[in-house]
Formats: sequence, structure tokens, C-alpha cells
Amino acid sequence: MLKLHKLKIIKQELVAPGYQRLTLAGGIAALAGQFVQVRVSETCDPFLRRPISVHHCTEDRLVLLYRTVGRGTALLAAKKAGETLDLLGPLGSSFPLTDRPSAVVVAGGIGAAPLYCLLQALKQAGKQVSFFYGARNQAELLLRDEYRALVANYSEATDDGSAGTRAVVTQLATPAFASLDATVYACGPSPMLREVARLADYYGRSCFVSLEAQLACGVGACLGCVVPVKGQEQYRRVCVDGPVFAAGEVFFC
Amino acid sequence: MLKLHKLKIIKQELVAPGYQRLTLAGGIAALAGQFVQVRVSETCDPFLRRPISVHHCTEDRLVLLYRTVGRGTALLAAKKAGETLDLLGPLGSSFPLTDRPSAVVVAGGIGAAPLYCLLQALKQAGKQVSFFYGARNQAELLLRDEYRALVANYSEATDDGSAGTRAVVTQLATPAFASLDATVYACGPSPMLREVARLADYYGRSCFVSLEAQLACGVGACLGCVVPVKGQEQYRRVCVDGPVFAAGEVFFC
Amino acid sequence: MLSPDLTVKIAGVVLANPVMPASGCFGYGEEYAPFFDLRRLGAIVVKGTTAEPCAGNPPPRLAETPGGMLNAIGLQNPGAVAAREKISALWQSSVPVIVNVSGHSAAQYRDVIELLDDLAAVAAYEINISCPNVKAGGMAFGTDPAVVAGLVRELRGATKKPLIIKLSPNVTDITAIARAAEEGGADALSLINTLLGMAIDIERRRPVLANLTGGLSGPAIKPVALRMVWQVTSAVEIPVIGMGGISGARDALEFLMAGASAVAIGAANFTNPLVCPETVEGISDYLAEHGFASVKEIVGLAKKEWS
Amino acid sequence: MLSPDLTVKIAGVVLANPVMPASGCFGYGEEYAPFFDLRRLGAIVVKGTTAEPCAGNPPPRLAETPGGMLNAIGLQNPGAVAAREKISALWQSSVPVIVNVSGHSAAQYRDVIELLDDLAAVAAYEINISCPNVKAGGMAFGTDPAVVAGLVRELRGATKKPLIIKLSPNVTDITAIARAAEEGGADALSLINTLLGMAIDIERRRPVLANLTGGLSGPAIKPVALRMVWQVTSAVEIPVIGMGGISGARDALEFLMAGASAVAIGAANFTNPLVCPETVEGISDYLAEHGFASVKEIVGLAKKEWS
Ligand SMILES: Cc1cc2nc3c(=O)[nH]c(=O)nc-3n(C[C@H](O)[C@H](O)[C@H](O)COP(=O)(O)OP(=O)(O)OC[C@H]3O[C@@H](n4cnc5c(N)ncnc54)[C@H](O)[C@@H]3O)c2cc1C
Ligand SMILES: Cc1cc2nc3c(=O)[nH]c(=O)nc-3n(C[C@H](O)[C@H](O)[C@H](O)COP(=O)(O)OP(=O)(O)OC[C@H]3O[C@@H](n4cnc5c(N)ncnc54)[C@H](O)[C@@H]3O)c2cc1C
Ligand SMILES: Cc1cc2nc3c(=O)[nH]c(=O)nc-3n(C[C@H](O)[C@H](O)[C@H](O)COP(=O)(O)O)c2cc1C
Ligand SMILES: Cc1cc2nc3c(=O)[nH]c(=O)nc-3n(C[C@H](O)[C@H](O)[C@H](O)COP(=O)(O)O)c2cc1C
Ligand code: FES
Ligand code: FES
Repeated sequence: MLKLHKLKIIKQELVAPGYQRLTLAGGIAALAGQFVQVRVSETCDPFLRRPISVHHCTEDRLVLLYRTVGRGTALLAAKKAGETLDLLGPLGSSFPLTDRPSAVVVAGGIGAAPLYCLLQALKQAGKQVSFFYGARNQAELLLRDEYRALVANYSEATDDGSAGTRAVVTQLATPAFASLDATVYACGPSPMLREVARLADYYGRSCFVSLEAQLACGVGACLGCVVPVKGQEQYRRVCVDGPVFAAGEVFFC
Repeated sequence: MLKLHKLKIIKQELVAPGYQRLTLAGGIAALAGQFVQVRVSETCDPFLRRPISVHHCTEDRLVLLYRTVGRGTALLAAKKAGETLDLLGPLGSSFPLTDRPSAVVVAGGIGAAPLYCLLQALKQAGKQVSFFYGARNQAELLLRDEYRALVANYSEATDDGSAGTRAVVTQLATPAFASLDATVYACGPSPMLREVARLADYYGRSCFVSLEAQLACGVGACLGCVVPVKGQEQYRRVCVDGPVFAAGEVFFC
Repeated sequence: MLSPDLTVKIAGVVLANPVMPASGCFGYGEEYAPFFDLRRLGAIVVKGTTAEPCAGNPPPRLAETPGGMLNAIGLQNPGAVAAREKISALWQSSVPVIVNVSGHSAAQYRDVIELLDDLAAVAAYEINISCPNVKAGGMAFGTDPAVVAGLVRELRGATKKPLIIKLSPNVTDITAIARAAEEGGADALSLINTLLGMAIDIERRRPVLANLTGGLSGPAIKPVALRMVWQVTSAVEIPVIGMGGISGARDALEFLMAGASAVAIGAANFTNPLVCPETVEGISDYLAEHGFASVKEIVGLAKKEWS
Repeated sequence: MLSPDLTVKIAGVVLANPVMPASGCFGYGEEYAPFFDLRRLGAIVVKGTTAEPCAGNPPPRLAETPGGMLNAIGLQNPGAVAAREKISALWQSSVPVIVNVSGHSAAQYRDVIELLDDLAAVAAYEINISCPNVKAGGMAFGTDPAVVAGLVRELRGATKKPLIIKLSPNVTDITAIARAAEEGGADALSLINTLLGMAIDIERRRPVLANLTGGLSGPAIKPVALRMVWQVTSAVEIPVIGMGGISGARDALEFLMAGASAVAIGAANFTNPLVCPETVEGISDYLAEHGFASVKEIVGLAKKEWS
């Protein structure tokens, strides 16, 4: 009845070496931060679906942005325009908008993917947005112009200084944490999220992060994707209770 | 060092519904009746290679003709020009030429695939060839003109009478068994081969058939593909001792 | 053409068709309700339920493997009291609910049954004596025939509802365990639970699962499961629910022909949320095409043809 | 950079690298010799050899399964006398030859050893006490610790060459069998042999294999094999050759890190005839990239990091 889609591939673009943008026909009414579970193979190897965040979503388009890291994403990247993609979604929690007038958004690498959706929503809501985009190097700062176009303040950090500031992105963002009456949003590698959570806590900002975990079902049934959550006896599921969590819930020790 | 090839796909043609002809760049010096072991997937499902006979082979081309019956052949059919195919071969025994002046060649369905190679060899050797081609219906009589062009006598049988004689192909071929001083060659479903073997035995013709079996290694190492052979204590392997056997060796009870 | 009769009877419970989701792979049904009408299922087997709430194992709990997956959930569940509500909610769907019961001692299994036994919603218990992910002894129950017989006998005294005993495949001779369960008074058997396996992350140079080992499920284990179903259905008289690697009607038909009276589908739900209803339809189509009036005609059919 | 030291020592035999083809998957070497220089192998394990010639099981003997395959070859082999020649021919390649020995009784195992023991070409025996496809008792040896200890003790008296005992995975507790083999005097262990499985052809409505059941191998079984290698290397002191589902260096590294001193590759040869030499290279590359001087440094590494 719901949630299982077979969408036609309209475009499969290599946006940087090892990074693909996939445009599908059909909207799935996803919120920023939600994801889809993509079936990458008709065979039983790889066996599980692959979770990919909604990068951009309109009434008649769903766009995914992903990094080719292993066999599943390689199979996805090999699919061509005209083929059909089997996916479940939208799944999971989304980034909540708050009553703060401004937002600090921190992206690490491919963690930028779901934040595009969020930046659009923040813009629509009239928030003052500062976006901090970190990556290993210039090539891995994907779709820079498109991100830049959505925000008031755009800053880049790279590990090798090939674009923006040579720094880790959290370092670059620290002054914004301190000065702005902002809600903080972040997606990226776990150490980055932990540092964002720490800074937000220190400066008293409410903060939401998107986590990753190995998923199986993606719909909350298998209890495989759990994380410990502060003050809860039961583990919580990344796939339905997340992937977006309040930072203080999941980074608490 | 030998036998493992990665050949570029030049053409993938649908020659009839459910039947493909695949043309590869590069020759592998195969003899009529030999086959190749094709890797249809990079993943472990399907796990095993698929055996496909050499349909036609020149110095710089290898052509396979196959029926899409299951997942493996469907994956093969999905491969496109420009892609590379990993295959082992040539493998197995071949159809021997004899000193008889004429040949009776009987094909059942996709069993015609390796016989194309054989018809070429017989023609080259100056034999008088009668070719009997049976299939369920006209559509499954593949590449009729190409087969017809290679032989002196060409006859068709279909189960439904949509082309040639409405008969089983062995029935159609029986007079040739009786009248010609011929060597008999056949490839097709097992009941057909058994009947060919019986007729050849009855009329005292030497007869060679190509068998199928489930293979694993395809090179003689696993002993998985065996058939009992007359007068032999040990089973023989279809992949190296066959697929071509003297009919009397394998149909003996 | 009349559509084939798909009903089967397991442990006295009549199922509209022989297909059910396997325990632990379908929660308490709520997660898959948005995908299809749960009334299309023969039964629903809910998550392993313990007397007390159970936090389960720490993450990571999952690893993908060739043709399958490892899990080490460790029986995370809200406990029997909280489960009552979920089970009752599920029952609204009118499909028989089978409660998978887990514990670390005979007393704990008994407690679960006592906490649930008044619920009309509970059609039967599936006693999980085979969970490989519980260190305190879950496995021990499943590997010793005498212990199994004793446990079943004790639980037999605790309820009038049917008892389905779920067997572990991690044993030398599963028929001995099956016979012990039958002797103890089991109404039916479920098999197989997962095979005990593990995976190592060669970059981090350590086991992938926090629990070290986990249970292997999915298509990879199908040949082992099918062999055990064949063996067990030759060894006991009570009906068997077959499972392990089923991902569609063709697989389910193999299990039925091997002797299973019904089948359960686990990990394949994760790949295809519609796998259960699709399997029901595929079985029905096969029966119709091959002229069988009832699914019961094909139960054990491969054995009959096997001299 | 110096290339890493790949040598390992198993049961007193020094191997140039830790990779060998598994028994029954490489014949007597001749079939794969056209594909690569056999001297790139650490050792060659030949087909299960019995005292008398053995016809094996009737066909069909093979079935493909998800991520693997079933086989029921049934030990077809030319017998020990005929095998002498093949083994001697193979030795020309200078790679240590390990002879897989099979039988239906202790006496038959002994006979094979007596018929081959004078051959300098034989570096060690791998005693197959675990073939699931031989009805007359092959399995029985592999499932009872006392019988295993007794058999090994008896064979220990029959030869001075190293004895590698190959264990069956179809048991409740493989560590008990492993310890019994060690106590009996085994120099090393091989594990795992195939898991017992079956398949049914739903169109013909009968089992696919003429032998009914067969041995499951290939990637599908890797998690089970790895778990058993981890368990056994924690339970015994003698070295273990790990196998089951290895299809490349990453898999092999998992087994080495789990505690295996060397690895064997079976069914994957059928998919990729170059899998053995490619695995050797892949292990070497991994060691070099990660700064290990010798493969011995990674044996059991995942255990050391595992508190
Ligand atoms: C909710 C959610 C949303 C996601 N959104 C995106 C997205 O928008 N774009 C994108 O590129 N990726 C996204 N990911 C990650 C993506 O799912 C994985 O990269 C993908 O599943 C890897 O599959 P693979 O078969 O290519 O790699 P595998 O062969 O499975 O693994 C390759 C390597 O990647 C590592 N890996 C695998 N899965 C993960 C994971 N989930 N997290 C971290 N490392 C992993 C493995 O350990 C291994 O080293 C998301 C993950 C989650 C849970
Ligand atoms: C030496 C040899 C040469 C061959 N040459 C050709 C050829 O030139 N052209 C061609 O089209 N086919 C040929 N075949 C048959 C071909 O190998 C099979 O059709 C193919 O392996 C099926 O793979 P699949 O994954 O598509 O089907 P699967 O999914 O494996 O099986 C689909 C159906 O086909 C049946 N099937 C599978 N393999 C065989 C088989 N070997 N024989 C009979 N039935 C089978 C299965 O039982 C099943 O019902 C040859 C086989 C052999 C042994
Ligand atoms: C994530 C997961 C959780 C499971 N939890 C349980 C459980 O709580 N109780 C139980 O008896 N079996 C449990 N199982 C085992 C399944 O019910 C089933 O027996 C097994 O997975 C084999 O079937 P499959 O290959 O179709 O998954 C679980 C399996 C998986 C994959
Ligand atoms: C076709 C085939 C034949 C085998 N024959 C033997 C044998 O003769 N003796 C033996 O000890 N093991 C035999 N085995 C088992 C393998 O040596 C190996 O233990 C098992 O296949 C697991 O490894 P794999 O998954 O890499 O194949 C055989 C396996 C296969 C696939
Ligand atoms: S992936 Fe199954 S509960 Fe989250
Ligand atoms: S397929 Fe292995 S011997 Fe023929």
C-alpha cells in the first residue's frame, strides 16, 4: 500500500570522481533527513538494501547523492537512465525546524547529501543559515555552487587546503556556534558529529545530528541498527527513531 | 597462462524471442563441439560459471548462441556491447571428422548452437551434409538462412507444424540414417539424443552426440558433471571427456 | 478453475495459508502493516518475548554476508507485560498470532506463558530453545535431547495452548532433538533457527559484531535448512514449520515438498517487504498450474516420489 | 619496501605462502596447471584418495545454491596405487603435496597411508574424517570425540609424516572434536569440510542430487567456517588450516586474523581459476600496505585485539 516504489531513473551523473547524483522520476514526499532503502541487486548478493538519504525531492523528482564505497553503491552507480529502481521510503526521522531565527549547518564529506534538503527547508522558513562544508579536498566538495546558492553564509574547509580553509570543519564553525542564536544541524563522520555535539552543548545550542549504522530492514522490525540513547533503558533504532537524533541523546559520554 | 579470456562484447543480438547471439572480439581457436565457461556475475549469486558452446569462431571473433532460460543466461543477455566478458575456453572434446563421405546432422532446439561450427567444418572438409533442424515452432528455428547456406540438404521439423514438417526431428531424419553412408552428429534434448543413438546403432552408423550436465569447474577438477560410460568402471566427465561422446558409449541401456 | 485450497492446520490451529513471517523479522507486525494487508498472512510470529524487558546486545548487531546476514540482536524486547498490548493490537487483524517465547531458564519460559496465557489473541507459542545470541544458556536448551524433552514437558503443564518448539540447527543430529521435543509433548516444530557464524573486519582487525558471534540467516542457509526439514519430517509425526533462506514461492515449495506443513520467512522481508504475500500467491499459482486442489497434496511430495 | 615474509609452518612443513587449494577442488593439480604456475601455491591438497578405486555417487552430483553449491561426488578417485603416479608427477612442481585420505574404516585409512608412505612427494596427510557424502560411516568418524581420538592415535602409529585432521562442521561442538584429534596426536587441523545440505527440484518434485544430500560449500558458508576456526584455534595448540567460502584475499585475511595459520580455497576455484595465486598476492599487498613484515604477525590478530 505504502512506501514501496519502483521509480524510473532519469539521470545518473558522476558529479566528482567516486560520487554520483541519481535523479528518479516520481516524488515520495520526503522530509529533510529522511532516507530510502534501495535495492541494488536482483540477486541475493549483496543481500541487503542500501540506505541513501534523500538529497532533494520535489513533487515529481527524487534525487540521491552518494559515494561509491563498495559493491552495493558500485552496482547502484552502474544503473543507467531508463532502468527502474526499487526503493522503500521515505523512512526515518527528519531534521526539525525550531523557533530560532538562524541555523548553523555542518557537513562532513558525503554527509552533505541530506543537508541539501534541509538547507532548502531552512531557506523556505526564512532562517538565516550559515553552512560549513568540510571535505578531504576540493574535488570532494560536491555541487558547491548549488549549496552556496541556498545559504547566506557559506564556508569551506578541506584537509589539504585545496579549497577554503585548511582546517577541520568544526574548527571553522566554532565562532558561529558561539555568536549565533542558532539551531545546529550536522551530518558527517562520527568523530565530526561528536565534536559538533560537544560544541553545541558547550554553547548551549540545540543540535540535531544524522547518524549512520548498518541497517537490515530499515523499517524498525529487526532491531539491528540500534544505538544507546541517554536515559533510555532500551536501545533506539537508527532507521525509525533516527537517523536524525538530538545530539545530546546520542553523544552523551 | 592459458584459457582464461576477457573478451570485449561487440554485439548482443536478440535473434528470436528468448534467444541471443553474442559476438565477442578475439578468437580462441575452438573446435566444433567445444564450449566456454562464462562468468555471468561479479557477485557470488549466481555462483557458478555457465557453459555455452562455441557457435562460431574465427581468428578474431567468438560467437555464442544461447537461450535465456534462467538467471544466469538473463544476466548474460543483459550485458551490452562494449562490456567485457570473462570466459574460460575452449573446453571439452570436439566432434571428430571421419572418413565417411557424408554426414547427417540432427539439431533439436538450441542444440543447434554448436552444430553451426560443425557444419562449417564439414563443408570445409567437402562432406555431403544433410541437416535436420527441429524446434517447437518456427520462431525457435534460429538463423535458418545461415544454417541452410552451409548444407546440401536442409530440412525442418516443428512440433506445431508452423515451419517444415510437423514431426519430431528424428522421425524426419530416419530415411537419411537408412540411406546414406554417413557419420551422424547430434545435439539437443536428451530424449532426442537417445533416439538418434538408437537409430544410428540400428543402421550401423557411427554417431557422436553432445551432452549437457550441470557443471561446476568445467575443467575436469571437481568430478561433478559425470555420466556413466559403457564398459568403464569410472564415471566420465562431461566437461573434459565430453561434451561430445560416441553415442554408443553414453546411451547403452 | 477453482482456486486451490491453501489452508493448513498446525498444532490444531487452522491457517488460511501456509506462509508466515519468522520471529524477529517482523516485529509485532506494525512495521510491515503499511506495506500490505496483514490478513494475507497465514499467521504472524512475533519477536522473541521474554518475561522481563530485555535490552539485547550492544551494537554493532548486524553484518551482511554472501547471500545472507548475521544478527546478534540478543532478544531485545519490551517484556511480556508490554508485549500483551502489541499482541492484542495485532490480533485485530484476525490472523492467528504465534508468540515466540524466549528465556534463560525453564522458569523464565514458564513466566512468559503465564503472563500471556489469558490472551485470546495468542493462538500458539513458539518456544525458542535455539537462540544463538543469548549467552546465558539459550543454546544449551537446544542441543541436549533430555533437556529439551524436560523443558517441553514442563511447559506442557503450563498451558493448554499449542506448543511449537523451535529447533537449533547447530547440532550433530537434529532428529534426536526433534524426537525429544515430540516426546515431551510438542504439538509442532519450527526449524531452523540461525546457524552460528561470525565475520571479521580486516581493516579494524576485529570481529564485526560486538557479540563476537551471530546468527546466520538468508538464502545462504537454505540448503542446510531444507535438509533438516527433510530429516525431521521423516523422524517425527507432528507437523513442521520450515524456514531458513526462503525468499519466494519457489523456495517455499521446496520446503513443502520436503515435508514442511507450513513455512516462515525471515530475513527476506528486509529485502522485499512483500515477500510473504507474494509467496502465498506464488504457491497458489503453482498449485493451480500443476493441477493440485490443495496445498496439503504437496506436503512431503518429494519424499513420496523418492523411493 | 621489502616484500613481506609469507612463509608459514604447518605440522612441520614449511610452506612458501599460506594458500592452498582445498581437497576435491583441484584434482591432482593437472587441470589447473594450464592456468598458472603451480609453484605459486603454498601447498597442493589433492582429491580424497581411498585404498581401492572408488566410483563415487551416481549423477546428478551438483546443485547450485545461493552463494554456493552442493556436491555429492562420493569420493570418486582412482585409488591409492594409481594416485601414486599423479602425486609424483605433481611433486615435480616442488610444492609440498598434502594427500587427502578417505576411508570407511580405520583399516582403510591405514591402507592408504601404507600404500603412499614411501613417496617422498607426500609432505603430509590430511585425514578426511568428515566427508558427508559417504554413507558407510565417513561422517561417524567426524562426530564422536572418542572415535576421532582413537582413529588419530592409530594412524599416528602408521606413519612418521605429519597428520592433519580435517573436521566436519556438522557437529554441536567442534572444539570437542578438535581437542580429541589433538590428544590423539594430530599435528594440525583442517576446517571446515562442507555443511550437509540438499535441494529439491520443484518441477520434477524430487531431490536434485541422486545422493539426496550433498555438501554445501562456497561463500555462503564462510561465516560458519570463520566462527569454527575462531573457536577451534582458541581450544587447541596445534595449527589450523582454515577454509570454507574463501574467494579472495579479503576472506583469507579474515581466516588468518581469526587464528588460522594457513587457508585453503575450494569451490572458488571453479568461478575463478586464478583465485589461489591472486589470494597470495592480495595477502602480500595487505601486509605491505599495513606494515606487517610477516604473515605470521596477523595470525589470530583479531583475537588479540578482542579483549
Ligand atoms: C540513514 C543512512 C543514510 C545514508 N545516506 C547516504 C547518502 O545519502 N549518500 C551516501 O553516499 N551514503 C549514504 N549512507 C551510507 C551508505 O548507506 C553506505 O555507504 C552504503 O550502504 C555502502 O554500501 P556498499 O555496498 O557500497 O559498501 P559495502 O561494500 O557494504 O561497504 C564498503 C565499505 O563501506 C563501509 N560501510 C558500509 N556501510 C556503511 C555505513 N552505513 N556507514 C559507514 N560505513 C559503511 C564498510 O564498512 C566498508 O568498509 C547512508 C547510510 C545510512 C544509514
Ligand atoms: C557443454 C554445454 C554447452 C552448452 N551450450 C549451450 C549453448 O550453446 N546455448 C545455450 O543456450 N545453452 C547451452 N548450454 C546450456 C546452458 O549452460 C544452460 O542453459 C545455462 O547454464 C542455464 O543457466 P541459467 O542460470 O540461465 O539457468 P538456471 O537458473 O541455472 O536454470 C534454469 C532452468 O534451466 C535448467 N538448466 C540449467 N542448466 C541446465 C543444463 N545444463 N541443461 C539443461 N537444463 C538446465 C534448470 O534446471 C532450470 O530449470 C550448454 C550446456 C553445457 C553443459
Ligand atoms: C534479525 C533477526 C532476529 C531474529 N530474532 C529471532 C527471535 O527473536 N526468536 C527466534 O526464534 N528466532 C529469531 N530469528 C530467527 C528467524 O526467526 C529464522 O529462524 C531464521 O532467521 C532463519 O530464517 P531466514 O533465513 O528466512 O531468516 C531472528 C532472525 C533475524 C534475522
Ligand atoms: C566438488 C568438491 C569436492 C570435494 N571433495 C573433497 C574431498 O575429496 N575430501 C575432502 O576432505 N574435502 C572435499 N571437499 C571439501 C573441500 O575441500 C572444502 O573443505 C569445502 O568445500 C569448503 O571450502 P570451500 O567453501 O572453499 O569450497 C570437496 C568440496 C567440493 C566442492
Ligand atoms: S534496520 Fe531493522 S530496525 Fe533498523
Ligand atoms: S564440471 Fe568439474 S569435472 Fe566437469
